[in-house]
Amino acid sequence: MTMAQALNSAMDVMLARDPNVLIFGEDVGYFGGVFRVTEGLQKKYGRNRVFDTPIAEGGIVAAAIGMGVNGLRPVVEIQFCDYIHPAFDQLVSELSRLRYRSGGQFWSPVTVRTPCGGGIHGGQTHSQSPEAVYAHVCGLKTVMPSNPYDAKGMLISAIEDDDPVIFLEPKRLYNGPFAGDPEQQSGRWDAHPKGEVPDGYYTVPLGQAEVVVPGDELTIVGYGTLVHVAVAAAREAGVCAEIIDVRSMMPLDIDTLAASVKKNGRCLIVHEATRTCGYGAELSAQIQEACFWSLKAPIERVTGWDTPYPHAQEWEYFPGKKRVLEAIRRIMEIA
Amino acid sequence: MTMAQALNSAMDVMLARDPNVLIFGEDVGYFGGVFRVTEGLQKKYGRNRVFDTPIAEGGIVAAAIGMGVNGLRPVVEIQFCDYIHPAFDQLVSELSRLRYRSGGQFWSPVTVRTPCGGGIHGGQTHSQSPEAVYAHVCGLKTVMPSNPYDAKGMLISAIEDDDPVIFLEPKRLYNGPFAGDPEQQSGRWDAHPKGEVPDGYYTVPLGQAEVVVPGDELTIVGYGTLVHVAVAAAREAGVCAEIIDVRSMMPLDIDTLAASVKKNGRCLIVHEATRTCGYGAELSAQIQEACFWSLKAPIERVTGWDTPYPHAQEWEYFPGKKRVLEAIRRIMEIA
Amino acid sequence: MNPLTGKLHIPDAPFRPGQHADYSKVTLPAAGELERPDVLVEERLIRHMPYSMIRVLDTEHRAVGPWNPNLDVETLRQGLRFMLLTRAYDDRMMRAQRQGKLTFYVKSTGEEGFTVAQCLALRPGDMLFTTYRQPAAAIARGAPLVDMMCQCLSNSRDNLRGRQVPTLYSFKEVNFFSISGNVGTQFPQAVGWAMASNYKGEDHIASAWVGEGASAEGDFHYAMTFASVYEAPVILNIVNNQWAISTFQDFAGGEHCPFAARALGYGMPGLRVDGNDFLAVYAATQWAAGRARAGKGATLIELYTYRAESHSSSDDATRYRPVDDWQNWPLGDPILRLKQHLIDLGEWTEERHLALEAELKQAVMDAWQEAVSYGTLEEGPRPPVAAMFEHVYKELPPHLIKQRRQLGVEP
Amino acid sequence: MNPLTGKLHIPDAPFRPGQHADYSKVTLPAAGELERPDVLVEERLIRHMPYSMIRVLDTEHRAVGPWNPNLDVETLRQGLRFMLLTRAYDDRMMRAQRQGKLTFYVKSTGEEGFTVAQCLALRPGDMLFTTYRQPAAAIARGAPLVDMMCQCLSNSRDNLRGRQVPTLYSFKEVNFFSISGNVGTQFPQAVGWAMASNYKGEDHIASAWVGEGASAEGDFHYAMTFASVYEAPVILNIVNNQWAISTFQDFAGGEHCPFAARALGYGMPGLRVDGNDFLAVYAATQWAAGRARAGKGATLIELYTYRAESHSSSDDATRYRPVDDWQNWPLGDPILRLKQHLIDLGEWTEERHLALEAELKQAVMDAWQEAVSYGTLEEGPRPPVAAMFEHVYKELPPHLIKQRRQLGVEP
Ligand SMILES: Cc1ncc(C[n+]2csc(CCOP(=O)(O)OP(=O)(O)O)c2C)c(N)n1
Ligand SMILES: Cc1ncc(C[n+]2csc(CCOP(=O)(O)OP(=O)(O)O)c2C)c(N)n1
Ligand SMILES: [Mg+2]
Ligand SMILES: [Mg+2]
Repeated sequence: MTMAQALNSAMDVMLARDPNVLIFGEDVGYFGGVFRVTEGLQKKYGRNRVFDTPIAEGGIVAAAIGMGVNGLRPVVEIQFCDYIHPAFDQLVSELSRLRYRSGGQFWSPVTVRTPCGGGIHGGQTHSQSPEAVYAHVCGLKTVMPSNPYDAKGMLISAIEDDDPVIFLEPKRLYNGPFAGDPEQQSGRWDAHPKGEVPDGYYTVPLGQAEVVVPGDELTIVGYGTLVHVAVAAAREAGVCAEIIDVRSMMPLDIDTLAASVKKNGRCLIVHEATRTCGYGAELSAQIQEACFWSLKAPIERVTGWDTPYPHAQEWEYFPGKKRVLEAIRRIMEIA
Repeated sequence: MTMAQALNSAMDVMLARDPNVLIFGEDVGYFGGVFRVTEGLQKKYGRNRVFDTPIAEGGIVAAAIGMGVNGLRPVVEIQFCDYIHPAFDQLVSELSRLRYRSGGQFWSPVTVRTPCGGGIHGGQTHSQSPEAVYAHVCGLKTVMPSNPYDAKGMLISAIEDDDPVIFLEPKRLYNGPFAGDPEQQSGRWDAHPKGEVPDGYYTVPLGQAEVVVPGDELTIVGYGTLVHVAVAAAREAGVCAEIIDVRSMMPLDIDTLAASVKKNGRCLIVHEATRTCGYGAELSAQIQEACFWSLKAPIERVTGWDTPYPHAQEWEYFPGKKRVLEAIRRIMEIA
Repeated sequence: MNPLTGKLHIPDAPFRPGQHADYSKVTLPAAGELERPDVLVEERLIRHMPYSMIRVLDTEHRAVGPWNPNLDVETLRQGLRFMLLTRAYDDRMMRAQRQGKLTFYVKSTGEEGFTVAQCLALRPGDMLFTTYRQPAAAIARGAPLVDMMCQCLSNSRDNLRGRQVPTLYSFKEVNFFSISGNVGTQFPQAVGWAMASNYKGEDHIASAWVGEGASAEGDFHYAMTFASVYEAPVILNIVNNQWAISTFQDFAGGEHCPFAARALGYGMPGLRVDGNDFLAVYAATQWAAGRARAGKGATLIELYTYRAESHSSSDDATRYRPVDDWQNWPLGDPILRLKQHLIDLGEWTEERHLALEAELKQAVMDAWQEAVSYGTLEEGPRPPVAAMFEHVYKELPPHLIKQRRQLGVEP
Repeated sequence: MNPLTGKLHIPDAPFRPGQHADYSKVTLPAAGELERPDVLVEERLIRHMPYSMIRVLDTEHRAVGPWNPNLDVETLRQGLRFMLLTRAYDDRMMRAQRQGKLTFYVKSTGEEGFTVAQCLALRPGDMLFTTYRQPAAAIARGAPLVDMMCQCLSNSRDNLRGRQVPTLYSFKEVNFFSISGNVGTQFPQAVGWAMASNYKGEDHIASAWVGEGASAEGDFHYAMTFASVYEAPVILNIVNNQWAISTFQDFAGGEHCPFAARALGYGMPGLRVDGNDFLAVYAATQWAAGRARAGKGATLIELYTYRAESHSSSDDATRYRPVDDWQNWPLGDPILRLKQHLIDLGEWTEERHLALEAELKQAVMDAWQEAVSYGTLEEGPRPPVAAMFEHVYKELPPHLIKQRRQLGVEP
């Protein structure tokens, strides 16, 4: 399955299992979403359960909050995460805090799915990665899968979770793995081990990082599209790097990260988002706190630049194989 | 002058100097603002220049953007920074990017003033500190003064700046310095050297940190209310700490910070905001990157917890003297 | 450029401190004048209604016209009782705030009437999304006074574990939704709640309130749009009490038309009601609820009233408006009006009124004694410190366990 | 709980692929029917207008009724020319997209008319806040075609330095405001711009457009509220082209009333106009502009039209609507209607029309040749990489200088 199909399958499974699950968002109903992730679901489950909405992200989230309070389990799509901002207040002041502020009386198990990341020539409003902002907001869980298997298992976990989840989907991976080289065609998920996805119900727990490639010279920590870039860059560098897919930004599985960095003494963090106050800053701070005495070289970050995501200079903006490779070499050179 | 008066004076000076300066926001006109920061300005400059608005933070910022494009220099107040979220999209998708996306054709020199921080028993919606979120957004400048002198000079700089500025005002400092001990009365600004504020025009540049107390055993990096807490805690610890007021989160004056940490080899970061992905993470990451070879101990962060700001447990939430003191001792104990 | 030549239109309040509270611009139809359309009426036939006003109690305190809900005396007395209890509660709590027992308080004086009337016109299964200025809703739904007080005191028995400033109540057991400190946000949430009720095939409806000031937030538009598009069974109420802190309603759009007219742009019935007229509010709410339960969707109700007191304990209204403004409010005090109506019906007397006031004052005092016995914020006992880390998530994640440990508190 | 018993009301499109495009629910008043009130009329006297429609061109292509702007022939021919040029431009650019020269494109087919009419009814000093579907505005304002194309190509001469996806133009020199990728956001910005115009004592007004779909955003409500409260000299236009990507206008509130009726809730005139009738749109815009310049504040105009093509090059409308829907649209094609009107006036011929089409096609082709000579995104030359770091701030801060150095590019 592709990642888009895996996500579709997760919703299909949950719609079938739980009558309280509803799916809605802009163009997700009849049309099946601009990335076709909800394709066929309205036809299968009816307009009562899978439907279109007004273009009002704040209204979508607010309505979902109210539905969740009234016993439903809404799964909403924000068409691009660049358009999640009108819902910011509902997400950070309301959804995230309802359980806390009501002393546990009220809560709303909303899942917010939204495509993130660049690499599709989408320019500054179809390319962003907002994970750091949401990881900063306590009460929300924020996750990002990097492959179809995780995508399905994590989405099912998110829908079943009684806490609200911001579920970020790297859109560049929907239809194939991508190692960050725009000159090369995207790969195919059906040729990738993580493209093998069971049809039925299974879960991948939230809050757990995964060691994607074991290694003992360097630890590379990333998530989403950058996991694939890191794998390709490490291979090309000929460095035996341990590559870890964070998967869940909040809560973060710091133990898996720290164990690796303690072992290897060198750490590179990669992400696509803007550098300053990006999630890499938190990763760097926590790894430094946990592994200070093991570090043989400064922890480095390779990230998007502190500029909006440009249209024409996309591949200079994107932290691709070349920049990751350079950083690996720099870190490994330190004696 | 108190900090509230210093801010008022900054606006007074700028209203007098530049007919394009306008002040508006909820209750800022006739009433002079719920913290009295705009008191008297409508009376002095007329309703055309200082006026009330609908309760619509997104509308306030949007209108300011349009005015700025049309040659004015709007200074808007968001009554509490906890209520800035409805304006999030206008701030991060619009105000911050206008110059960039229009290739420099259009820009809007809006200053957004907003009270931040806790310590006034305001509970979760009158106490937050959102600096990390805005520092993550390229195109915005984000600053926070910690005393009346800086407040006035930096606000004048912000208003004159042709880039948009998020100007965060630690509300606990409006009427007196506060060293983080709720049992003690707030201090008085007129007894504090930084409470001496010239009546007329002067500026304090944005983008520059300040060494508040020089020292050679440890560097403590903070901003806003926590600067005062750090000073008190270091004094009580009897440690010769260099205390640096960051003042400007974006752009950050990393050179001043790095020079100090390279010299001292130990670094403590303090802030009131939620820990994960707080601005302290970026400080930690950058200081580690710049000073790795000088560090004698892990960089520590003392921050608000990863919970909403509670009402009853305010002083357990607030990173007060006791917690800062403990951290200082921990860091100094490392051989 | 000379700013003085500018002609920016900036509304102003009709009166300011030192001036006479002049209500000559407030034009009101007579009680009983406006017709009462059928509950199932098509919206296009009632587009004039937002510009008029539903009034039942006339200047002689008689119930007149087609909107008279013809309530039984028990309901009227019940309403009066809840209104008086609310006023007594407010007075006690504001005094407590002045004595330093509460960090903050918001009074609802002069606005008890519509909340009580609406709660009585709704059913217990209907969910209430109130503002901070509606303790009457908790009271009318039967939330114990002691529990309300404990919330305001952030004490050991606070059902919110000390997490909210006073008056941001939450009482799930009586379908009273948790109040947010951010104004307006709950308006569209109520619509989602109502949609779920529909989805589940239940006939509970939702009722939500927003201040006229907060109606300028985007959330208002979301609520109206979603309620209209999905025909959600919800009553959306704008409490037009003329002020938003120091800001007159003209700054929210009230200068150019009534707030009830907002309904027109969504093809939704818009009712404008004398908010200090218990009977009119009851009737309008009953109409809207009946319509919602009949599957005809949402109604917008503007409750036209006046904020009698300062915005909150942190505010001093005399800085921006005359001291006698409420005294001169042409629509009076909802309590006095209902009381007089009952007296004129021969179903109430000054003596019974005084006795009831004394009884309720005593009840409030007793509740207060009990509440403070569970602690105050200043002196404790407060909720345990460990509670700070709970309910952020359903289960405590590792990083919060660690932070709790760092703070040195055990669960 | 059985979800099948639920009665959630979910609107549906009136027709879907394979079905006949049935417009029987579209009820239209005859051309010339609606009266034209004075520009200074009080809003309360024209509250019926949103429910009707301003139409001038009748079924025989004659200009009839009080809204006939009585334009001189030169203006009509000018309008026709801009419309045709826009259509030729759109066609060329979409072809370029299909050939892989552009990453993305948005056509405005069928919607050229209202934009051109409005631009001609406004003055050059009035600021335009358009959507991505209004290249006609740039064209009518005289932005060079080559510059428009270079923006879409993100090439070395792109005035936006390669920073925006195609069609998000910005032309300050002709008072055409930078278009945002986030829908709706510019609606309230236009109000602020207009307020500043007032403040400065200038008589420039602003005109802003939003799709009917995007009108559900909070920004719409902000714009309406601020425009109403401060009586800003702005024209706020909702382009109701029936679709928002795959979503029918009923999901934005169109099922229950016309979008123009939104104006009523803000005490603002609301006009509903046949958006494919050049004369009607011109007249309505002239009315609103005159009103704004006379200090009477904002007008909301609903431009009733139909999106002829897919949403964008990334979309395929045949997946969610019939192939012949536009062909059957009862209000036709704005170009054909104006053309026929001119022909009937004896001021135009089929031959001249064909000649003009050929001339404009050639002009577009020439411009295209020139534009690609400055590069394409795929093959370059593109804007310099260093440009990525510029204009984030007015001056490059130290961290961006450092990042630029890390990327290995020199300024
Ligand atoms: C989003 C948001 N913005 C601003 C505030 C600050 N604030 C609290 S109450 C209030 C006034 C509200 O007025 P209104 O809606 O008319 O309600 P009323 O107080 O009159 O009952 C304001 C501005 C807030 N709580 N939330
Ligand atoms: C805030 C935001 N949400 C969603 C989108 C994605 N989007 C782009 S265009 C569009 C449809 C807009 O429809 P409408 O407003 O009717 O304009 P039209 O395309 O018909 O001209 C959507 C949903 C966006 N660009 N911005
Ligand atoms: Mg009010
Ligand atoms: Mg549309």
